[in-house]
Formats: sequence, structure tokens, C-alpha cells
Amino acid sequence: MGRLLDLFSIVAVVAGAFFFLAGSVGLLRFPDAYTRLHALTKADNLGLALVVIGLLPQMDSVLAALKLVVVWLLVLLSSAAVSQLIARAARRREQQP
Amino acid sequence: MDEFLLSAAAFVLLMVALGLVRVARGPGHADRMMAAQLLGTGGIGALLLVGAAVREVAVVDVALTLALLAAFTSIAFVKFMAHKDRPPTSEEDS
Amino acid sequence: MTGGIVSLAIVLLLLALAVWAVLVREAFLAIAGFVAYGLLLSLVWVRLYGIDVALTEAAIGGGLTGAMLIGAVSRLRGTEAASRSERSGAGLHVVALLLCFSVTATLVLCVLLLPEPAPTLALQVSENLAVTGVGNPITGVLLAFRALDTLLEAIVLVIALIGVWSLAPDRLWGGRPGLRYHADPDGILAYFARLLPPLGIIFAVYIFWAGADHPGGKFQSATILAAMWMLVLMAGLADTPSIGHRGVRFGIVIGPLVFVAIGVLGLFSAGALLAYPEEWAKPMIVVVEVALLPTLTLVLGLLLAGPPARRGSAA
Amino acid sequence: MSIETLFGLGAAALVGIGLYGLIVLAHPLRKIIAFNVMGSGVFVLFGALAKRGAGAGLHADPVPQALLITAIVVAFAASALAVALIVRLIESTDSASLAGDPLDEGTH
Repeated sequence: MGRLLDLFSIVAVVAGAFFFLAGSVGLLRFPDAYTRLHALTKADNLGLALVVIGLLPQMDSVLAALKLVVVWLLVLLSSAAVSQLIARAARRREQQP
Repeated sequence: MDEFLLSAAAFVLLMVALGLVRVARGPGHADRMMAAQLLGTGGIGALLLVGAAVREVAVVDVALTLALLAAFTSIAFVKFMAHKDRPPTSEEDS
Repeated sequence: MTGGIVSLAIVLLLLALAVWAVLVREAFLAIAGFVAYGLLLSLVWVRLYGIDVALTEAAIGGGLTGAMLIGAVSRLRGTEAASRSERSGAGLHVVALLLCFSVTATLVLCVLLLPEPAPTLALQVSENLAVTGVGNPITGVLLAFRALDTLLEAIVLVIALIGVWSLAPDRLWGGRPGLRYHADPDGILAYFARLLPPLGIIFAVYIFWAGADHPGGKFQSATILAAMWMLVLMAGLADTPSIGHRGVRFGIVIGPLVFVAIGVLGLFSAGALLAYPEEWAKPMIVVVEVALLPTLTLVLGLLLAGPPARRGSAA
Repeated sequence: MSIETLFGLGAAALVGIGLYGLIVLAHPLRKIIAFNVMGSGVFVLFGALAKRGAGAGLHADPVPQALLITAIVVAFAASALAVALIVRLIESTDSASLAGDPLDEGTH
């Protein structure tokens, strides 16, 4: 059972790391602010989510696992709000002469 | 397992470092903000991975603090950008 | 082995960010680098087994300091360009480089020649910790073994706040600090500032309570509370109190006052300043911590808000 | 190399980088950032020493760690005071120059 859980962790964390890779590459290679924002939110939401899911079986108490999920929710929440504000700022910049 | 978690942490950190190149290149403040956001998320991810590897439960608390405060700092940054892009008269009444 | 690679990656990234924060052209970018630097520092503390320190760094180094610097950079009014022209000569650069190099070299020598075995107080702390009734050795040091440091720190914080306030022009004395932010018509910030603080407060209370036996405590808790307060202000949901407000001033001094009172009480009940009678150690530590919480929250928040900048409506 | 030595050496470099910025940078706000970098170098060195003092069932010596917590908070307070001074300097002289006494030069 422990083996299986470890395997699950490895798969999820590797997938999460892949999304961080995708996010960074997108941030570097995409042509404009909006597409870059799109790439970034993938790293934010999916990358961290998969890392958190992968780490869940490694936690030794339910409270710790719960806090782990809260970390992800907080990041998700602030990422959503901040992305909105960033996109707005980018747009305002565009509209200005 | 711990070895794997630590390598994953190192990898995520590396990706974050890559994202920092965007801070340097810009061009707009918006792009730099994005890199900072990525750094926050990646930093939290790396922290959780290291914490799980060294079996230190309280690291989750550090990650929670970071998540709360990173949100706060991001908003301060965004406020600053809005302040800079808008004509300066409308913001303050002092 | 892998642990070594992670540490090496952290150190290299840390150095790169430090160079960035010092050398980059624009102050805004330097601050962005410095915030990232603060985040990495909390990773350093985790690697060095200082979880309590990591918590403090995450809250202050990454959060409050960054927000404070950003607030300052928006008020530079083009002085940046002016001071860029104010270049120091090549001679100064060479001398500075030489000086810094020799300082670093001396420190490197010190690190390499540290005495073996390392001097430590870990044994004394863990032997005597049971007497204090707290389980977290750091809290034990902060509030029992080195309580004088903590008391003086609380007083230093209050003095720093008075220093900041005293920079106000005479006509604004007793006014409200900082700008008045108006509720964001976009609504997202306001929404965010309604959602986040309740979560933050719950977490701050948890961290405060956990501090007795696990990493955490009043400093970290107060920083989170101060940040949540500032978030509400930035969203325009509330206004900063004027610095003449009675309740605010009371909150600022309550911590040091209670601390001093309990310290003096120790003179009579336990025979030394800041000593606790044996049975009462834990409750007294809790009382001091509870009293320090509003002080630290108010002082940290108001330090961030800056000197009074507008006339208060009812000062 | 032990982790303490690694972080200790990194800390020594941080102190040097920060000190260089403190001397060379002209704008006072940049000096504050540099000063904080230098300070954090000292903190990390202190943390490495604390880690060396591990023993008695503790991962690190709690006394320097507790002092680090107070140090971080005090460093924030000092930076806040310095920032307030700079903002006041700019507001009253329209310049952030630290060269000479602005009152003597009669900028206002």
C-alpha cells in the first residue's frame, strides 16, 4: 500500500513539475501579455494543485493534509484576483497613447 | 522518496529562476508582475516539497503564511501599477 | 546528496537575486527582486531548521517589507532619474569593491575556521524548558530565558513608530496616516479584501496559539493581522484611524506596560526582574503574549501606513 | 561541504554584495534595499551558527534563532523609519540627494 501511495505521489509531483516547466516556458516564449498570463495561470493552478495532491499521501495527519489544500485554495484565490488586476493593468496600458 | 521530493523542489526552483528572466526582459510592468506571481507560487511549491522531504509538518504553516502574504504583496504591486498608469490627481485627496 | 543540490540551488538563486536587487537600474525592479529574495530566505530558514524564523521571514521579509517599499517607490516623484545622474566616481567604486571583498573574505575565513565542537545553549534550553510550561524552545527563549530582549524589542518598535509619526508636519499632527483609498469601482479588490481577512484572522489566531508548543507565536500572528488590516485599508473598505485616537494609543502601549508590570512583579514574587514564580510561569507567559499581540499588530500596521498625511475628521 | 558551511559562505557573499550597494548606490531607497540585503546576510550567518549548535534533541540552537526573530522584526521597523525619512526628505526638498545639506543650498 505504501509503495502504491508513493508511486501516486511521484506521478502527481512529476506532472505538477511539468506544468511549472510549461508555465515558465510560456512566460518566456509567448508573444503578448495576455497569452503569457494564460501560461502563468496554468503553472499557478495546475502545477501547484498537482504538487499538493501528490504530497497529500505523504502527510501524517488529516489536519496537515487539510492545511495543504487550504494553501492551494489561497493561491488559487489570489492568483484569480491578481490575474484579473494584471490583465486590466495591461489593457489600460494598451489603451493609453 | 525523500530524494525524489528534494529533486522535484530543485527542479521547480530552476523553473522559477527561468521565469525570472521575464522580469528582466519586461517589457511592461504587467509581465514583471506575472513573473513575481510565478515566483510566489513556485516558491510555495518548492517549500512544500522540501518540507515533506525533511518531515517537518510546520512547513505547511510557513507555506500558508507565504500564500496569505504573497497575495497581500501582489495587491500592493498591482495598486502601484494602477497608481502609475492613471493620472495622479484622482488617487488621493490630501 | 540531493539535499546538498537543493541547498546549492537556493544559495545560487539567493546570490543572483541579491546582485539583481542591488545593481538593477529601476527601483521598482529592485523591489520585485527583493520580494523574491525574501521568499527564498524562508526556504533558507527551512533548510537550517529554523521553522519559527521561516514563518517570521515569510510574513515580514516577503510580505510587509515588500509592500512598504512599493508604497515608498510610488512617492519618489522622479527623484530616481536625478540620483542616477549623481554618479559616484570610478575611484569610489574601486575602493568599495576592495572593501566589500575584504569584508567577505574575512567572513569566509571565520566560517571556515569556526571552533569545533560548536558552542551551543541547546542543552541548557531543553533542560530548563519544562519549568516554563511551554513546549516550543523558541517561545521559551523569547519569553523566559531572554525575556529582557523581547521587552526591549517591543519598546524599540513603539519608539520607531513615534519616530515615524514625528516626521509629520505640525499642522497634520494627530491626523490620519497615508492616503485615503477609495473603494475600487472594479470591485475585485474589494471582494478580495472581504474574503481574505477572515481566513487570515483564523490562521493568525491558530499561529498565535500554536506558538506555545509548535513553531509560531505573537510576532508571526501580529504580522499576518497587520497585513490583513492593511489589505482592508487598500481596498478602501475602512479608513486608517487618526494617530490621536485614544484606543489606538492604548493598544500601542498595552503590551510593553503589561510586560513591565509582570517583570516588576517578578522582583517580589520570584526575586528577580522578569522572573516568573514557578507555578505561574505558563499563565504569565500567556498574559504577556496576549498583551503584546495588539501592540505588535498596531505598530507593524501603522509603521506600514507611515506618518500622518491628512487631517483627521475627529482627531 | 556541510550545509552550515555552504550557507555560511553564501551569507558572507551577501554581506559583501549588500555593503557594496550601500556605498555605491546614490538613491537612499536603493541604499535601504542594499542595507537589508547586507542585514539578511548577517542573519543567514547567524542561522548557520544556530544550526551548528544542534544538540540535546533540538535541530538547532534555539537562542540565536529566537534572537533572529526579534532581529527580523526590528530590521523591518528600522527600514520603515528610514523610508518615512526619505519620503519626508523628498516632500520637503523635491530631491532625494544625500549630498550636502539641502537647507544650505536653499532649494526652497
